[in-house]
This record gives sequence, C-alpha cells and structure tokens, in this order.
Amino acid sequence: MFSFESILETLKTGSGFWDPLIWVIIAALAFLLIYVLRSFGKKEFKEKTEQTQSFLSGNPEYEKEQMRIKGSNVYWGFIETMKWAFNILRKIHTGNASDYVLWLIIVMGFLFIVVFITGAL
Amino acid sequence: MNWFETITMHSPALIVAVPLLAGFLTPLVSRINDTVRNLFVLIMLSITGILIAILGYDVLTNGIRTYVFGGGNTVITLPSGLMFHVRIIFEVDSMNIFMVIITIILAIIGIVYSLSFMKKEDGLDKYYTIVLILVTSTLGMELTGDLFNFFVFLEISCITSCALIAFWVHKGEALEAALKYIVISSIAALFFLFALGLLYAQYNALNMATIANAIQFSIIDQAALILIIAALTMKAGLVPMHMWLPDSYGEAPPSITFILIAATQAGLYGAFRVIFTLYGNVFNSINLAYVNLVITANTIGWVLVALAIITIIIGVFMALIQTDFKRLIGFTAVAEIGYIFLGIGVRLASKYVQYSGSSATAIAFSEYSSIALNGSIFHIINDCLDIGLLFLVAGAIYYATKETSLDKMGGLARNMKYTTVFFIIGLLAVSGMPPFNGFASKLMLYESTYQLNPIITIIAVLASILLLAVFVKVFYSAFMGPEQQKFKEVKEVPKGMLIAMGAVVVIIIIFGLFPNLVINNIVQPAADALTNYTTYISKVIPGVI
Amino acid sequence: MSEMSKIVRTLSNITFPFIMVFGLYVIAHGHLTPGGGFQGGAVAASGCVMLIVAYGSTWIFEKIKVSRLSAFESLGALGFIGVAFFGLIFGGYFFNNFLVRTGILFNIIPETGFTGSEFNTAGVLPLMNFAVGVKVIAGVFAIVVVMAYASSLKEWKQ
Amino acid sequence: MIFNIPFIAVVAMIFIGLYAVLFKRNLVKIVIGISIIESGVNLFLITLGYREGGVVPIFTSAPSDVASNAPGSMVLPVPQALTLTSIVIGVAVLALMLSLIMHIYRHYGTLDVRKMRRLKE
Repeated sequence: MFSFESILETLKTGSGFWDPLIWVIIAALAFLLIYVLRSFGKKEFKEKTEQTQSFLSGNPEYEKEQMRIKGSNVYWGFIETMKWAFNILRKIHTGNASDYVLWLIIVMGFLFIVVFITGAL
Repeated sequence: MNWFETITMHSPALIVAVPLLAGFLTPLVSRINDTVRNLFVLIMLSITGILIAILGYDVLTNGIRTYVFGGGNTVITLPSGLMFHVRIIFEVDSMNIFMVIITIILAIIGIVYSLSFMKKEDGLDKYYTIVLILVTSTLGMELTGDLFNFFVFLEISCITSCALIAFWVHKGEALEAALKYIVISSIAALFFLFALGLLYAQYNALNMATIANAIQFSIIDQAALILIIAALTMKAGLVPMHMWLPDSYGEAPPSITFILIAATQAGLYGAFRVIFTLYGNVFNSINLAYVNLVITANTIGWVLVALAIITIIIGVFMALIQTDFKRLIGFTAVAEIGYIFLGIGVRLASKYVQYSGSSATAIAFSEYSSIALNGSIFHIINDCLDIGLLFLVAGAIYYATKETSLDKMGGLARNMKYTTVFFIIGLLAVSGMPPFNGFASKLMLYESTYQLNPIITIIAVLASILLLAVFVKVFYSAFMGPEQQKFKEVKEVPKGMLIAMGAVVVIIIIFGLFPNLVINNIVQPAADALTNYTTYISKVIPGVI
Repeated sequence: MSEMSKIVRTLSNITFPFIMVFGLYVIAHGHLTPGGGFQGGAVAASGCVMLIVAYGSTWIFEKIKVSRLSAFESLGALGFIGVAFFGLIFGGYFFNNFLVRTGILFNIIPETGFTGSEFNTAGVLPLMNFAVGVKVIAGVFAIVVVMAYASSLKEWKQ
Repeated sequence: MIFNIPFIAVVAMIFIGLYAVLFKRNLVKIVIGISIIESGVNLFLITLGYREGGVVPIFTSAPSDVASNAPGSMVLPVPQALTLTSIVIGVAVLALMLSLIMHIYRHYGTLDVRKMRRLKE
C-alpha cells in the first residue's frame, strides 16, 4: 500500500535520474547568485529621466495602445517561413464531417494492410 | 463480515450506481431549490470519491477484485461439460483504479468549477443530470470487464458528451462541433460493435478475460483488433482522426471540456486494455510459442510510434496558428495524446527474440520498455491535469471578458492576478519544464525512446519546445501588453473557480515535486497490472488456467 | 404540423386504445415473450405520436408539459435503479433477482417446456420492464413533442 | 453458400451506409447512412446467433424435450440481447442527431455538410 517513504526517492529513468528537490535547491542557489551579482551593479539608475525611455533609432516612442502585438502576429516570421507546411496542414483540416469519417476509414485500411501482411508471416 | 468489508465488496457496483442514481434524482431534486441541487450533486460525487478511495486502498493492497452483477457464480457448467461465462462482471485492478482516480478528481473539480461558472445559465438541472451520467459512463468504461458492457458505456459517453458539447445551443459552432463528434464517434462505436461480434463468433464469450485466455490471433482476430484499435484511438484523438477533438473541446463550455478530457482518456484506457490484456498473447507474451508474433507486435508498435510522432507534430503546428484560445489548447491536447501513444508504441516495438546460434531461445522486452510504459501511464494523469488547468484558465478568461479570440485580448494580468499565476504554472507544466509534473513523465518517455531511435526523441523534444513557444505566445497576447480600454472593468473570477483551479495547481505541484510518490504507488502497479495479463485472467476466471 | 382530415382522426381515435393495450401487453409479458420494456414502450409511445400526427401539434403544448414528461422519465429510470439497489439490500448483490422463488406470490419454479404463460415466474424482471416501459413512453413521447414544438416554431417564424 | 447470404448482406449494408456518409451532402442522408451501418451490424449479430432448425429461445414455447438436447436446439439468445441493446442505443443516437440537425438548420440555413464548416483549420 501507500509508501510515503518514496517521497524523497530519486526517479531513475534507465540511464539517468531526476530529483526535483535537488533541482529546486540548485535553482534557488542560482537565483541567490543572480541576486548577489545584481547587487554589485551600478546604482546610477534614476527613474523619470531620459534613462527610462526606450531608444527606437531616434524615432519618437509610440503610444502604449499602439505598442500591442496581436496574438495572430506573434511568430510572424516563423509562420511566414514555414508557410508551405502550414498550407498543407490547413488543406488537411477541411472541417467537413465526411472527411473526418474518411480519415477513420483510411487509418483502418492502412492498419488492415500492415497487420495482414505482417500477421501472415 | 463487518460493514467496511461489505462496502469494499460492493464498491465496484456502487461507484457506477451512485452517480447514475444521483443523475436521475437531480431533475427531481432541482424542483426544490438550486442550492440544494448543487449540494446534492457535490455530495453524491464525494460519496463516489470515498467509495473509490476505499476500493483503491483494497485493490492496491490485496490485488484484483471482481464483482458479479446479480450475484452467484460467473461460470455455468452445462451437463455436456461446456463452461459458459454468463453475467456481467466488473473487474478492478490497479490500472482501473488509476483511471478511476483520474476521472473522479476531474469530475469533482469540474463540478466545483461549474457551480460558479454556469451560475447564470438556464437548464442547469439537465446540465448536472447529463454531467453525472457522463461521469457514470466514464467510470463504467474504466471498471467493466465485459466487452459489450464497454460498448454500451462507450455509446452512453458518446451521447452525453455530444449533448454537453451542444449545451450552448445559441451558438451555431457548438452545434456543428457536436454533430461532427457524434457522427464520427457513433460510426467508430459501430465498428467496435462489429469487432465485438467477430470476437463473439469465435470464442462464444464477451468476458475480456475469457477471450484473452482463448485468443488465437487468427485472421478474424486481427480484423477485430484493427477495428477496435481504430475506434478507440479515434476516441482518444490520434492523428489523423483528431479533428473532432479541437472542435468539440473548443466549443463546449470549459467546465465540460474539463470532464470531457476524462471521457477521452477512458477511450485511451480501452486501447490500453485491448492491447495489453485482450491481445496479451500477442503483445505481452514472453512465451516462445508465440515467436511468430514478435514481428507483428513490432510492426504495430512502429506504426503507433509513427502515428504518435505525426500526432505530436501536427498538434503543435496547428496550435501555433490558432487564434482562438480554447481551440489552441484543443490542438495542444492532441499533441499531448501523441506523447502517450509514443510510450505505448515504444513498449510494443521493443520486443525481440534472443537467438543462440540459429535457434530462438527466448522472447524478451528491452529494458527501456517498462520505463516507456510507466512514462506513458504517468503522462495520462499529467496530461489530464495540465491541459485541464489550461482549459479552466481559458474558461475563467471567458467568464471575465466574454472573449475567446486571442487577437482581442491583452493586458489581462493587471486585473486577474491569480488566474495569471495559474496560467504560468499550467504553461510550464504542459510544456515539460522542470520542476513540474510534465517534465518527469516526458523525461521517462524521452529516455526510453532515445534507446529505440534517437531521431524520434529529437523530434519529440523539439515539439515540446514548440509547445512552450505556443503557450508563450498565448501568455504574451492574453496577459501581457498594455492595458486595454475595454478590459478596465474586468475583475478576478469568483472564488469557486479560483478554488477549482487552485486545487489542480496544488496537485500539479505535488506531482511535480514528488514524482516517485505517484510512480511507486499508483503508476508502477498500474503498469504491472497491464503487463501481467496472465494474473488478470487467472484472477477474473479462476480455475480456467 | 396542422390537423389532418377527419377520416384520419376518426381512425386514430379507434386504433389508439388497441395500440396502447398492445404496448402494455408487450411490456407486461416481456419476460415470457419477445419484447420487453423498450419494445412495448416504443409501441405505446408510437400510439401517442399518432395522435400528434393526426390532430396537429398545437393542442399538445396546452395539454402536456415536457417537464412533467421528463419527470416521469426520471421516475422510470429511478425505478430501474431502485430495483437494482433493492437487489443489493435484500439479495446481497447489485441487480440480484431477490424475488424469484420467494414468498407466496413468486414461489413458482419455472419449468422447461410449455408452462402456459405463468406470469409471476421471473421475480423482479417484470418490475424492471415496467420501469423501462414508463421511461421509454415518457422519453420517446417527450422527444417527439419537443421536435413538434420546434417545427411549429419555425412555421410561426415564416 | 446459401448461409453466407446474410453475411454478404451485412457487408453490402455497411458499405452502402459508408458510401452515404462519405459522399452524400445532405445531413439527413448522412444520418440515414449511419442508420444503415447500424442495421448492418445488427444483422451481423443476429446472424451469428442463428442456428439451423433451432427454436426460438423463449421458455414457454420450447418443446418439452429441450432439456435433453440443449443447447443445440435453441437459437442463441445472447446476440439477440446485444442487438436489442444496440437498437435502443441507436434510437437515442438517431434522436439526438436529428434534433441537432434541426437546430443546425436554424443557425446555418442549410443542410449541406460542405457548407457546415465554420470550424476548420
């Protein structure tokens, strides 16, 4: 039955291991290190001066409302480059109920061929 | 016999009977008062949960337990000496317990969520009735030891989920998704029934253990296997039969989607049970008598691996170009299903024959196969929790803003702080970032797959990274960015929904920090129950082998 | 749906009792002859549907409330599960046939061969058939009433 | 050969139903196709239980010597029970699909499955 001793055991994955507690400790140490390093930084930063303004090649900063990127525009470059693949995927997803059934039949036929060939061996 | 033993003995039947009774009592109870009805539904599901806990304790301690409906013996011996297995039988081993625990967790949290989410809707008595019957059918699928009973529960689950997907009747898209879902799943269920007829014609039995004991893998059995596998993987959402899944997940009310995930996993459980127990001679046997079936098992394993890889890739890529929040999560759910099937495929493909000289001496599984199976089973529960949490967050955003399109959202993190935190945790968990639960199971899958074929692992890892990218996109466009004028008045969602999401988050963190607690106590026994199909047969039909 | 001609209405008036009686017969003899709760319920419900077809669908909404029909449907289902629970309580197993061969009423051991339609040989099966019959009559009738309601709505729109 | 005719009918019905589902545009025709598949499967189950020269598996009309030569003289009752259950489920699915189609017609104004594609890609 339930063995609570296994809480602290390490998960063995054949060739490796995974222990979240060690990971958490190391992550905490890393954050501590970052904090320490950060505290060595320069203390010249002042709010509400020119330092806080972003530099857009000398152009004026846009309004906040216009700075927003829409959800469908994120990863625009990636989607544009992989357009051929996405076009194929879009073609497959017709949204037609008959096609859904057709795919079921196709998979069934494919499995029939595979299993009958190898099962007869 | 004291009362505790009595309850344990009858709990397999009661687990199905209590939600069913509650489901049909709900229309009558809701004539009194809404609050009474809500309490009633919650209490009935809690009773089911307690029964499941009792049964789980017993099964994990003492092994397989069976329950015969109508009492008496399952075996009738005719004067001529023929033995017939009559009566419907429920059998419970660790795998069943594992699935049932998932289902009841999802059901209770889903009900708690819908108490606040659906408060303003009409027709709630029918809603709760159908939800309870859906839970009943899911539990029934996961507990039954009879193929035809499985089919009946499959159809009930199909009908009830269709009715729930179309719950928002005023939306045309919801009706469309429901119709597509019921068309494909009723056809798949009919194929399942056809396969069942084939098996019945051969072995004169519908009991899974009896058929598993007698199975020959003749050409008719192969046909039955293909029909059943195709039907059940369709129900689980394997590419290219996945297209109903984003439709229906996206259009159903989010609280329903959360429970629908459990119903989908029940189809997956059916595939597990059919592959590993019903056709255990083919896929699980290490008996030299079945040496000619090694190639078949490996081929089916490779086919499943290939389909799983395609599933992962298509799921992730399609999620990348979605603009609807819930539909996007639906496609990532498809990708997650692919990871589960990857584990099954690796397990099946890892069977080999040991030769000494020219003669075969033994059949064996490679060492990584058990890790693949463990990872696959562990990933079921992680998938349910992570994807479910994201759907709940999507529902919370819909509740607060009445928007599902990502293009129209933005800057919601200012007003919905808790929801944002929950979303970040769900995002990290679903994309397999340490130290959350998705990482542990995915690591097991990666390591075992790497020993089968490194390229597959690379693809799977890349897809997992893309999954993170997809959710970063969602996070950026929905929660970050400047404040929107129209969302100034948006408030945090009610406490009930926060409690539901918080409960899922707590489970995710516990599973993430102590993966061995889950693996040693639930996952490993479930994997053992699946692989030891002879134990299953001998416990369910004693005296036959 | 509009009203049909007088001939149809009169004929349906005449045949309605016979259809109902036949349906109830099929329900009651479900454990002895082909049929049972569902089949008999479907027959009886088709008798009710015949009335809707013959008399048009508008009058039915005043006479019958769908909520009441669905309450009956729940009652039928509850009866079925209730009998199963009684089996658990009195017989020791869920769905146990605890009435068969007990008491004065059911103490008849069914024989193989021609038993001359002994009605009370099957224990709880007739009870379950009745429960299913009530559920099916109410359910099928409710489906048709709702569909008729929806179609008449469309007519009003046009 | 003569005993194979029901099985040929089964296969024919399943393929006719699949044809209707895959290639017909009208939603009602698709539903009819599903019903035909279901009838085919039911016919298959019934045919499995058929026994040449057997009697109906009803207690009251059994011949008096049924006990001596059981189980050979009665038709198998299990497939018939399966078929009855399957018919009941079929009725529920049919009613649900038809009511969905009614609602869809109100929203989309058409019954063409190829125009019912708001959910694609």
